[in-house]
Order: sequence, then C-alpha cells, then structure tokens
Amino acid sequence: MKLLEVKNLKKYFATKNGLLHAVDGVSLEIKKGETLGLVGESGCGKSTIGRLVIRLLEATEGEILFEGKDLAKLNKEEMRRMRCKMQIIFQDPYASLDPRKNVFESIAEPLRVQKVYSDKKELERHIYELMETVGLAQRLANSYPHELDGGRRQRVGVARAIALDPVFMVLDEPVSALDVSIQAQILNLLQQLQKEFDLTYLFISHDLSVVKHISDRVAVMYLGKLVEVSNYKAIFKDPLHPYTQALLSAVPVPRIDVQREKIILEGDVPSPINPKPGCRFAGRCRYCEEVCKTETPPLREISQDHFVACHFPGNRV
Amino acid sequence: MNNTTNTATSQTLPVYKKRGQGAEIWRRFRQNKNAMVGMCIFLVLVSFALFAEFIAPYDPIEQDLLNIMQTPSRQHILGTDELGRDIFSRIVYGSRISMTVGLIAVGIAFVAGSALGVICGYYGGILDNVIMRFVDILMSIPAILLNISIVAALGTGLQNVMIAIGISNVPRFCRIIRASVMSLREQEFVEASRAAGAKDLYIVMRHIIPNCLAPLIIQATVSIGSSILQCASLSFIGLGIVPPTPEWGAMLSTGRDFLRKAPHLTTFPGLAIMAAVYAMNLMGDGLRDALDPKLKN
Amino acid sequence: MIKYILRRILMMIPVMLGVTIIVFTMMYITPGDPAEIILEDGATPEAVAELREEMGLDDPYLVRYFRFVSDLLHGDLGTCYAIGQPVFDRLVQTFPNTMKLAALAVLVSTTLGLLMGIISAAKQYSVFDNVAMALAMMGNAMPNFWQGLLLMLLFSLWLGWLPASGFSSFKHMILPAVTMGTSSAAIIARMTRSSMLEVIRADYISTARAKGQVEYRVILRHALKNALIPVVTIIGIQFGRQLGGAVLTESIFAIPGVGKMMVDAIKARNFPVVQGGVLMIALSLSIVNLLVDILYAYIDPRIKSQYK
Amino acid sequence: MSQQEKLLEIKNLTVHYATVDGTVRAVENLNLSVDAGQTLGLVGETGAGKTTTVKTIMRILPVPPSIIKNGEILYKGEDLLKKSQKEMRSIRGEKISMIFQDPMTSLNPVLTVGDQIKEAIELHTKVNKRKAFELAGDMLETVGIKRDRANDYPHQFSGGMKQRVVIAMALACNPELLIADEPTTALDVTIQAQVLELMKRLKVQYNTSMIMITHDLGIVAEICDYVAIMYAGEVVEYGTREDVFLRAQHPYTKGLFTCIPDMYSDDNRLIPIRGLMPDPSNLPSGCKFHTRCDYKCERCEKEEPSVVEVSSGHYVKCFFALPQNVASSKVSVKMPV
Amino acid sequence: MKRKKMSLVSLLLVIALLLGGCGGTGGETGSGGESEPVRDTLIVGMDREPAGLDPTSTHVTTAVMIFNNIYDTLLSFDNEMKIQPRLAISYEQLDDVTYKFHLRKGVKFHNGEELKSSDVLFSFKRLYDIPAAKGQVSMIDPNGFECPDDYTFVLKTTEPWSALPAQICSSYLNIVSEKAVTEAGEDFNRNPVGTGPFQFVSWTAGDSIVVERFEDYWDEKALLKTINFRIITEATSRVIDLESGGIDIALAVGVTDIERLRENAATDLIQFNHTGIRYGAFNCSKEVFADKRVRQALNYATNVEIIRDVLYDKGIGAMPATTSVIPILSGRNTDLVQYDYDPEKAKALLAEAGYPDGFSVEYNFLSNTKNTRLGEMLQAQWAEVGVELVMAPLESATLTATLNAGEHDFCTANSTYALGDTIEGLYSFYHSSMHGTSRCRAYLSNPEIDALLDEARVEKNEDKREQLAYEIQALVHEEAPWIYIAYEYYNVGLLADVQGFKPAPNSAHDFSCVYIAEK
Repeated sequence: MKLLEVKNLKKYFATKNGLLHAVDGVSLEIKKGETLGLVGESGCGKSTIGRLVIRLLEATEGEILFEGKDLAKLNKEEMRRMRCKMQIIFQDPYASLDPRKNVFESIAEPLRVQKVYSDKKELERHIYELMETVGLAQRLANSYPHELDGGRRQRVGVARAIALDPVFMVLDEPVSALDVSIQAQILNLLQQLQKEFDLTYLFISHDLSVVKHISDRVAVMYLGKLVEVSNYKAIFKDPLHPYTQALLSAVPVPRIDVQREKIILEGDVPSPINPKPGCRFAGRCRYCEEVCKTETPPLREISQDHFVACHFPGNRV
Repeated sequence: MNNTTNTATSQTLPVYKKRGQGAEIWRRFRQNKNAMVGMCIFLVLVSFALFAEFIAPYDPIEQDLLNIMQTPSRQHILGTDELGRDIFSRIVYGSRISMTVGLIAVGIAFVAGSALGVICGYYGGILDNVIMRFVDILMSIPAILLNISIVAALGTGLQNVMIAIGISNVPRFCRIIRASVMSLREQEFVEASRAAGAKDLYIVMRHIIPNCLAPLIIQATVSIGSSILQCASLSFIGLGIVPPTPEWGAMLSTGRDFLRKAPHLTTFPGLAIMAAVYAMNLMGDGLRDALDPKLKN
Repeated sequence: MIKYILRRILMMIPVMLGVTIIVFTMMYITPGDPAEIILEDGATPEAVAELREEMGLDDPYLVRYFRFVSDLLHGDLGTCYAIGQPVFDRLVQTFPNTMKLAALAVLVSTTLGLLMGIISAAKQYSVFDNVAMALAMMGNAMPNFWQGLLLMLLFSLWLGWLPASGFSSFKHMILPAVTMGTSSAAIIARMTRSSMLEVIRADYISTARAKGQVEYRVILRHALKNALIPVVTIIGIQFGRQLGGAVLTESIFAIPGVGKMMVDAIKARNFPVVQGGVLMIALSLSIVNLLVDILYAYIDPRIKSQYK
Repeated sequence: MSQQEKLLEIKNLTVHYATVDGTVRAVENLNLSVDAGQTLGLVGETGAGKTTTVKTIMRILPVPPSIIKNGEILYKGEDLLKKSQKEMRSIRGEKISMIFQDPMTSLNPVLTVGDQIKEAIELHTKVNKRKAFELAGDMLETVGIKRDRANDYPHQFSGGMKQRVVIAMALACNPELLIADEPTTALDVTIQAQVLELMKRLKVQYNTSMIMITHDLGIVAEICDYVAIMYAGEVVEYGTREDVFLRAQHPYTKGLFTCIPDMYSDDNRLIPIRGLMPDPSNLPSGCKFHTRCDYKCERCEKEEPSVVEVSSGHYVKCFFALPQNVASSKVSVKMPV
Repeated sequence: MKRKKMSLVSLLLVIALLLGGCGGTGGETGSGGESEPVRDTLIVGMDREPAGLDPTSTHVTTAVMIFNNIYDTLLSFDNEMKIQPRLAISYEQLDDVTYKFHLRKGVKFHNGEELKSSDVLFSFKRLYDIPAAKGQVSMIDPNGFECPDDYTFVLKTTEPWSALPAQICSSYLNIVSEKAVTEAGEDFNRNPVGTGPFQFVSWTAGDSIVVERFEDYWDEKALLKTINFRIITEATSRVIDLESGGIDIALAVGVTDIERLRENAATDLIQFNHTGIRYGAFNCSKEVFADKRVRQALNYATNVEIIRDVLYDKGIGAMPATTSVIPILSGRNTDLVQYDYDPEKAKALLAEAGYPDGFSVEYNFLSNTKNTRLGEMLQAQWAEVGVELVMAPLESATLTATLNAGEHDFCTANSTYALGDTIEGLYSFYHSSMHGTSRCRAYLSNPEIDALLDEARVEKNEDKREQLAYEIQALVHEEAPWIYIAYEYYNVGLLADVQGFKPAPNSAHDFSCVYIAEK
C-alpha cells in the first residue's frame, strides 16, 4: 500500500530578479516500511521536497496524498492532528535544538503540544524510555545542547521525532554534519528504529555511499527535477542518466584496488531562476543533442522499476 | 564508561529540575573586571535607593537657612545646598528617584517595544510595514524633543516624565527584537516545533522570546543609564521632577547658577549621574560578552 | 543606483506625512493658549478671544490640520506667533548653524571613536584597551549640559583660548562640538572594537597572513575596510543623536540653532515654529540616512551590485 | 628514511591551548615528515589536532590562547619555531603557502580577486604593479578562470570558482610546500572532483610537495602518496597509501574503514567505532584510544604505547602492532581480549 | 571604469566634506569680524529676546531698552523717574481732559522723513486695533485727537486722569514714522524706523540685534558707532563671556556673581533700584483666602528676613520691602512696618479664622532657581503653622493662562511700575475692576480701597494724590493680600573700560552717552 504519493509537485519562490523554480513537477511514491533515498547536489531542491511533503511549506502546485488523503486540502485543525503521523529530523545538530531548553524539555515538546499525557509522571516515564531507545544516558536529561557533542544532539533530535510514534519520517541530511565514526552509530540507530517501529523514511542526502547503504529505492535530483529513480542496486550498478553516471564517478572511494573511469563535469550548476525549456542538464551533458535543448525529457520507465528522464538513456561512449 | 544502553533501571529517577544557565552566565560575567566595577556601583546606588532612610544622615528636605552653600565639612560630608539642605542625603534619596525613573521608563519601552517587535518580526506583511514606518517616524524626531512635547502635553511630574522617556525609547527596543525574531523564525528548531503541530503563539512564547532575551537585557541595562540622563536634561530645562523632591538632574539644574560661587552644588549630583550611567554602560558591556550568542554552540 | 535613490526618496514621503500628524496632534493636545502668551501683559479676556479668532485657533482639529498641510504643500510653513516672521526664514537662519554643529560633532565622535575602537581592538585586553573604553564611556555618561559648562569654564575663562558663546566663527564651534561629540564617541568606539574583533577572526585574515603580509597592512587593508561597514550605519544614527544633543548645548553656548528655538517654541506654544522645526529635522535625518546608505553601498561591493 | 631529501620534519611537537575551562592538549609530541615532491595525507576526525599542527608550521596560530610547549619544525634543516616574524613572513606564501577550508570566507569580500592575487605576488617578487596584475591574470588562466574576471569581487564567483582563486593565490609564488586544510569539504561532489583534478595537475606542473588535511579517506586514496592517521593530537599510524589501505594495523585506522559505507559492495554491515570523540581538555590515560578500542587490555589503560615500525616506513602506535616481514592484505589480526 | 582606489583617509574626507559642506550660508551675520572687538562697537549680552521691535508688540525689559534707543516718546522719565520733555518741547493742560503738545521742529526719522504731528496722531491711533496695546490707550478718547498744525498735537482723555503725562512716557507710545509703517506693513516689526539716537541694522533671530549711530539725530549724537545686543539666555554663560572679554556689558547678572565682578579688576558692577517688587500674592477670590485674618496669619508665619538673606545673599541683591510702592516713587507710605515673624500669633489667627489644624494650598510658579527656592522656604515655614504648601510648577504658557484666569491659590511674581506712577501702579494691583489682567494677582475686592483708588486717579493736586496713596497703602497693609519679599536691585556687569552707562529704573537705558575709555 502506498503510504505517500506525490503528483506533479511544484514550488516556486519569488525573488528580486525572477521566479526561482526550486521544485519543478516532481512525482514519486513511497510504500509503507520502505526507505526512499533522495540524492542530489546543493540547490537541487531535495530539502524543499522534504518540507513540502509534511506541509512545513505550502506547495505552489501538485497533490500530496498521505495514506490516501491530500494534505493540501486539510484545514489547520485536521493538519495539526495529522502531524503526529509524520516527523522530520534536520541536518545541523546545533541549530535543530532550542539552546535555551534542556534535553528533557526538547523531547517533551511534541508530547506537550499534542497534549498526550495529563499526568506528569507518565510523561517523565515515556521520555526516559525514549532516551533509552535512542541510546542517551538518563543523566543527560538536565544538560543543555551546547554541553553535548554532535552525535548526542542528533540522538535527541531522533528521540523528539519518534515521541509521537509517527508512521513516516523525513530525514533531511541527518548525518552529513557528523564525524565518520559517529555517523555510523546514527545510521545503525535509524535502521534499528525502522525495524522496531515499522517506520517509512524519506532519506535526503548529498552523500551517495550513505544513501546506497540505507535506502531501498533511490531517486536522483538535478535542479528541481527527478532525473533517475530505481532500486538501490540498479542505480549504482547500471546508472542510465548521464548526470547519475558523472555523480557516481565523482565520489572519491576509500579503496585503492578499484579502478574507475573518471567523468569530470565542466562548468557550474545553472541558476534555477527562470530556467530555459529542455533538459536542465543539457549545458553540461556529454551526449547533448539538439532535441535535449528544446524538449524536456519526461520520466519514463526504461526497464522494470527503473525510471529515467533522458532522451538517450544508458548511452555509453 | 560503557556505552550500551544501560539496562539497569536507575533506582532514583534524576530529579527533573530546570537547571538554569545562570551559573554559566554569572561565571563569565564575574571574569569581566569592568563589569564587576559597574555591578558594584549599581549595587551601591540600589542600596541607596532602598535604604535611603537609614543611610542618609539628614532629612533631604529639612532646610537650614543659617548656613547655606557650606563646603564639605564633617557634619555635612558633601556640604549643603542653596537652602542649607545636606547634599549627601539628597543624593542618597535622589538615587531612589533616578532608579525608579530608569527602571519604569525602560520597563514601559521594554514591554511596548517587545510586543510591537515580536508582531512585526514574526508575522511580517503589511502590519510589519505600518508599525515599522511608525517606528521610523518616531526615530526621526530626536528623543529630547519628543520628551519635551510629551511632558508639555501631559504636564510635569515624576509619572509623566517616566511615560515620556518610556515612549521615546520604544523604537529602539522594537527594532532590536524585530531583528532577532526574524532571524530566529528561520531556525530549524522552530520548524521542528511547527512540525510537531505547535501553534504560533506557543512557538513565540516558548522558543522565540526566551532566545531574544539576551540582546533585550543588554539594551535595557544601557537604556536605564540613558533614561537617567534624559530625566536630568528635562529637569535642566525645567520640565523634570517637581521640587522639593530630590532628583539629581534638578539639583544639577538649580546648582548651575551658583557654579562659580559654590561648585560643589553641581559637582556631586553630576558625579552621581555619571556614576549611575557609567555603571549601567559597564554592566551592559559585561552582559553583552556574558550572554554572547556563541554560548549556544 | 539612481532607481534605488528615487525609491528611497518616495519612501520618505509617508514618513514625513507621519511626522506632521504626530507633531500636529502633540501640539493640539498640549494645554496652554498661544494667544494668551502673545498678549502677555494685555491679555484681557476679550483681547484673548479676539486674537484666537484671528489666528483660527478655535477651528476643529481636522480643519486646522488640512490647512496646515495645504500651506505646507505651497511651501508656506506659517508665521511664527512670537515674531511674526515666516517660519521658513527663521529656519533658514537657524538650521545651517545646527547642521554645521552636528556635522562637526559627528566628525569629532567618528574620528575619536574609530581611533579608540581600532587601537583597543588591535591591543585587546591591554591596558590601553581598558583605559580607552573607560574614557569613552565616561564621555558618554557625563550629562552634556554640565560637561559644556565645565569645558566653557576651562577653555574660555581660565585658559582663554576659545570664546565662551556666540556663533560667528569656526572657533565658536569647537567647544559645543566637542561637548556633543564625546557622548557618542563611546558608542562608535565600542561598535568599531566589536566589529574589528569579529573581522580579525575571519578566515580571509588568516589567508592574508598566510600570504606573508605584514601585520599592520593586514589590519588596515583587510580588517579595517570590512569592519567599517557596520560602523557607517552607526554614524548615521549618531547624527540624529547630535541633533538632539544640540538642544541643550545650544542654550549653554548661546548658539542660534534650531534646537534652542524648538525648546522655546514648545514652551511658548509657538505651533508653526515647532511643526516647521520638527519637519526640517526629520527631513534632514532621512536625507542623512540616505547618504549613509549610499556611502554604505560605495564601501561594500556586495551591496553595490544589488542596486545596479 | 635518509636524512637529506626530507623537506619538512616535525619532531615531538606539543601545542596546548590555555582556555577558560582549563588547558586543551591539542597536539601531543607529534612526529611527522614530508619529502620533496610527495603528498602527505593527514587524516583525523574533529579535534584530532590537524589544523593546529599545520597552523603551527605556518606560525599563524594566535599566540595568546595557544602555547607551543616543545618540539621542532625543521624546514630544510632550519627550525621554523626559532625564526623571527620577519623571517617567517618571507617564508609564508613563497616557500610554504596554505589553502583554507571554507571558500566562502577565505577571500576578502571588499577587494577584487585580481588585487588579492596581485598582493601575494608583490609581497615576494620585485615587480611593478602592472606586471604583477598581468601575472595574477596568468595564474587565473592556469586555474581555469578567464583573465578578464580579475576585476570581479569574490561574491560574483561560485564556491568552486572561489576555491580555484584561492589555489591560484597560494601557488602564485611557486611555493615548495602547499598545505591544504580540507580544501574541498565545503564543495559539492562534482565540483570537488574538478578541484581535486586541478590540484593533481598543478602538483605535478609546479612540482610542489603537499600536506592534504581531510577526514575523507576517498580523497586520500585519490591524491596522497603517504598517509598519517591522527587521533587525539598524535599520529597513531603512518605509512604509504598501500600500507594504510591494505595493511592497516591500528584498531582506530581499521575502525575508520569499517564504519564508512562502501558503494561498491552490495550490503555491508557498518561496524561503528563505539564511544565518543575524545575531549581534548581531559584526555584518557595511557593509549588515548583505549576508551573506544575493542582490543584494549589493562596495559593500554595505564601505559602509553611506543611507536613500532611494522614494515619499512610503516609505523603503528599500538601494543598489539606486529612487525610484518611480508606484505599481505586484509590480515585480520587476532587480538587477545 | 577606472576603479577608484578607496583608502581609509579619503573615506573619512568624503564623510567630512559631505556632512560639513552643507552649512555654507547663514550664521555669518552679526556686526563685523569678531576676531578682535572693534573698540567703537559695544557688545551687550541680554537675557531675553524681545518679541518684536514694533512698539505695539509685547514689552519685555530688553524690548523696552532697545525701543528707548531707536525711538523717542513725546515725554520721558529721567533717572529719578521725573517727567522731562523729549519730542514735545512743552505741553499745557487746557482743561481737566484736554492736553496740548508743542512738537520739536526739524526732527528727522531714520528714513529721512521729518517728524510731523500726523506721525504722532498715527502712532496713537494704531494702538486701538492692536489687542496687546489697546489697554495703554483705554483712558484716551479715540476721537478726541486734533492736529491744529504740523507741530502741535491735542488729545483728550475719556475722564480726568492725573497719570496722563506718565502714560505718554510709556514705551508703547514711542513715535513711529507713518510712511515707514504703511509701506512696511507686517515687516515693520523686523525693521523699525524711529527718531532715536541709534538706527536698526539687522536682527538674527535667537542670536543678535545690531543698531548703529543715527548721524543726524536731533539731540547730540551717540558716542559709539554700533551696538550689538547679543541674546545669551544662560546666566552663567553670560557672566563667563563678560569675564573672558567676549562681551562688554552683561545684563541681569545673578546675585551670586555680584561680589566676584566687583572684586575682579577687569570688570565692575552697577546696581540700581529696579521699578519692580518681588511678592507672594494670595488669591482673595478663593474661599480660604477671603478672610483677612488667614492672610495676616500667613504673613506672620513667613520669616521674610531670612528668606531675603538666602535669596539675595544678605542684602547684596535687594532692599527690604514694607509696602508695594517702590522707594523711588513719590507717595510711598514710609511708616508701615513689616509683619514680624510670629508663628504663635499666626496659629492663633488661623484658629480664630476657623482653621485650627491648617489647610492645604497650591503654589503655582515658573520653575526657575529663585521661585523654587522661595517656594521651598515658604513650604518649610508654613508647615510649622500647619499650612501645607503644595508645589505646582507650570511652564510659562500654562502659568500665564492659570494666573490670568484666577484659578491659582497662591503665586509669586515680580511686577514693575512700567508707568512710573504710584496711583496707576496701585490701581493695577488692587482695583477690583482689574481682575483678569496680567498685573492683578491678588484678586482683592475691597470697596473702600476701590473708592480711594478711583478718587486718586482723577485727583489733579499732587499732595492730595500722595495723601490718598498713603491711605490706600495703609488699608492694603491691613488687608495683607500680599507678602512683600523685596525690592530687587537690577545688576549690570560691565568691563572696566566701559564708561558713561547710566541705568534707568524702568530699564529704558540710554546707550547714546556710553563710550569706551582708552586704556
């Protein structure tokens, strides 16, 4: 059963010199219990999608069906109740916790807002339980964010997110700001929680190896559009879109026994303000033809569960 | 230190008490020598204000017309004024007036300014524009002219002086809070609580305001000093506190006619004003370092 | 850039309108009757009533306000009740004096403030840093009317270097300008110091040092220019403070400035003069703020490119 | 290693910071060396003391908080720590130059790009203003930026372009040693690839030796000849790229490899290094890694292990380090528990 | 575009030019370069700026001074307040209401016109339609004027009025040139034309008024070339300016500076009896002060002796006052005695009047140093007899309105005998018809006193007028509507080399005979 389905989602920001197409017609779906990895470079609109699907931002156009209901149609009160089912974890451990609140308060906030517990003892018990589940020592309940290191602050963020027993979670670059050794601990924790509470994840990151490790299916984004979507094996084994190929080849791999063909992209990411028609990647693509400059390639299913938005997919010199 | 989740249920649940960050701020404040000097002067003045009855050797209003304008002597440490009253006692009682003016005027500005600032900062839109244009207008009229016209409209006296100085300080507070609210509104922890379904009012009260207290407290401390100065200026023009209530500005103002004959009439009230404002500035700076935002990360 | 300036000038109009409303209302609700003050000795009840009628003081609020605004649009600021001279002429005589005084005061406070700020930032936590900041704050803490009198005693009377009062040559402006300038030197010094300290910690300063650049060039060429940017805005605000400070300083040093005129006008319920004076002050402040913004763009290329 | 071709040698360098909450022991008798024409990768997580080390080489550490307890930094035999500020200035930029991490803030926002490069040139070569500006233009061309952009300001360049300008500035005077402190961490993957390629090309073209600081082992694999793994202010393992990637012995080095998801193997369980980053203001006794090491024994907690040369040029600081006479990859060392 | 190099110095220069440059005009007025005072220019520091230079505008002491030097009246007071001929060589009283004046011939106005009786007629006629000046000619019949020829002028009073000659000397009746006024209209206030020894040069509002010698003055010419009346409101600054040589004469010198100016070799001080009296006035129309005994009680409760010592530095600044008529005027009742300080008697009187435990009274005053000190002393002294004096300072505008409307309980004032006539003064202080005018503060309404005043007003015989004045003052003393504080001296500081300055009691000082002695 599809937990979340997004149809033709668009989000434009008005700026001084034109309309910024942050998200330009994205459609995707996530099944229950599945983790969809959303990968792309900075400025491609992946974080915006993360905020749109849980309606932290109002979409300019498009439908967001959560458990069949279109979130855009819900009024304020209904939306507030729906919030229990969906939560978000942020990238910067330092900015995602209120510096003036201690760990206990930060975790307790969602429970207080949704008025889950009337009796104080009940609330405390649940919070200590949550702290245990995310691996935080109980004595840290009183400490303040600036007294904790990055890893522990992110654990507080996770505890806060699972406080309301959500069904769906948006993870916006949860580990990018952490050191490698701590990153592994958090990734294991997230996987463990997914099994334990049957959670569905939308995992947003720019780090391909992390995305491959944790995702069931992966979607690659470029300048507000999806360019390739498939299961995690196919994307890395047999990338069809030229951008995905370049992206994979650019990632430095910590192994010296693997030889890879180097594709170095030229130039910079074009400006997302008032983009020209045709394929957004045309300017930097090796296989660019005339048609790429005029016609926008739709996202087509080339092979079983492997979608690509390119006129000449899989083209290898 | 083992890191696996500690299985043993801890016998005593840690007592959940909100340990303030006060200790941390106080420690940093104490290290700043200048700030401590400011704090001491401030405490002296506050003790003057609170215990004037015990500290002042004489009644500040009791006249001794036989020996007016005596230079400092053993009975009168700071000498007597133009009506033979003991200057030291008047300064001690004067601190009560000046502190009250400072605190209440800043209180008015603080409350009104923050309310306006939060509304503008958080909601933005036309409301923000209208209020900010109003603030621009108030800012484009020098404070002293604003004070004079308000006092002229409401009449002289302690209460009206406080209201006047309060109103003319509102723009400054409004701008500071609006700036910090606008930056806080974008912070991720605000988005997180919005994602948890918190209403706007909840977010403002629980997250926005506690986090923009630091710049407010700093501005409040400095403004107390400037309010005392403004009150003295009003008295200088004759629109300040009603005699015979001892107020430093009024003492300075009446003393100026005897500047050449009896300079001590002006020197000591002037020094008192200077000490108070100086103390406030030093404390303001000390707080600025102690409450420094980098405390957060 | 021109488009930006025009937009800023257009934005000034609502502010000016707002100022007229505030000032007019303030004067309207102030007790005390100008007719009585003008008549002073001859203020018999009928004389007062007759003069009020003549001056149109009995008309309702709106009528008087629109008359005031329409006159304003025709460039007529009304006539001063006391002297009967058009307010515009009085302003033309007094306004330049205050502006010159305020400008010199800003120059004094800026040079003093910048100097102390830079040096105490360069030698942080040194003796000089503490002494400079303490001195600057002392200047700010001293009530400027008392400071004015003491300076006059010292420099005019005992040393005899400068004239005590009046306003006909540059020498007359030194004492009042110093009195007004010292109070805001502290604010500029503190602002410069904190902005310098922040800039010195920036990466491009380490880059400059890594290039092998000598320390004082690093401070002047790299750090100072960046640190000046926030300070320039402070100077704009200080100009407003100086106009305020002028009010008392002018009465002490007997300078025919707009500040002193305003105080007397408010006390004597000389409405046209008050309204005209406040408008002129508000206008000059807005213009100064605009000039500061243009200067701001001139210094910081990031902002200059926004306006092209 | 023979003595003479060593470009830079650091001998038991110790640097502490005197802060309000006590002294932070950032670097503890560190030993390191770089040969001419070689690239050394300095790998370590936050707080390992990487940046402190290189800033001490350049002597641009702010002196009030930092104290150089002891140690020598020999550059071609001369100890940089003994040199006067004036002498250091002639070395900085000309003999040793440095690139910083965040391109957004490492260029002066109010000066044009051309001016900033020209400044570097004028400091060390006696040329007039026009010639210096021309040379600056040449440098921009070599890093792939059109010469006429010299009059633009930093905010008119993207992140990647700015980093190229910084590289141009660093190489303007053809230094013998280039220190790069995490030069591409702030860049996107595709831009990072461009910059790494550029650095590889320029390294050969200018024959400069380089110290590359990074926490990403992938970058080390691509660009470095030698690798030094740092943990809590000291080097725990040093060797050639092959030594460290194939025959790593120190538990921390091995832990680093196991906790990184590998794109080229289908599914590998991540084995994280348990515990927390070491707090430099109170470091653990004995071997500083014992608090997070699965193979620790009492000895590790009390005694500090000495450095063992397991094979020529491959040093490991661990009691369980086994000298290997034959190179073998992927040996899992059985450790008594 | 050649990129301009922006060094720090040029940045600061730009700020300076930008801000400093905008004040080119104005401010450069005032007579001649100020560098070294040209010895034939006299600089006078005055404390208040006159409202206008048209004799019909309001009359501040400094205005009266300047008028006296640029205009002439038909008759004028000399320094002993005796009436002397000026523009009118002589005058005769045809009957008890008509007076005939013979004008001096060949008198020139500053605009070259010759003085004619038509100018005199015009100067009188214009007062009727100016609200501020109408009061001055209320006793003169508006259509009783005649100009038989160019040099004689006849006027009639509405009823026999002995003080007419004194009224003619009033500065309101300075003679203006009809031609100049009709031509200038509104602007006459800003550039007056008169017949006086000095003619107007310039007036910079808030700064200075400059006049220069009128070459063909009908009397002997002034000794000085120009006089620069500078406005320095701050008393301390005025004295400092004098001592540092910035100004030659400082008017209204405070009591505390008297000794120092006397001792200082470079300066000296002239003290003269001002035509004013400093007093406290009870508002007799208020219920609590209607009873004479309450007023007397408060007189007994006030220790005027010590108040005078404190306010005027032990007699240096003022003379004791026992009656409202000032010493230099004729008809002063000298055998009245000051109420002595007797709190017990005061309490007894208060009890007798029905206020055994006292009452509360509001004191309205303009908040300056002198009024504040006076109020605080009275407050302390009256507290001893149970009367609570509440300080209620008002600023000048509201104060004038409150006093004229008679809403005050108690106030202090310093009123002058502008007309220099005893009966006129007493009339304006105590006559019940004068309630609501600016000099009547006591709101006394005593039929007996009113009758005596009316009789004296028309009495022609000089000794009879003095006899009546005596009786009136005795009655007033009994009624005790006032507390007489002091006859204040008017103190003028001058540099040692300024000679020939003879101050006039009604502050109409004559500067034509002032000169600066060569050292």
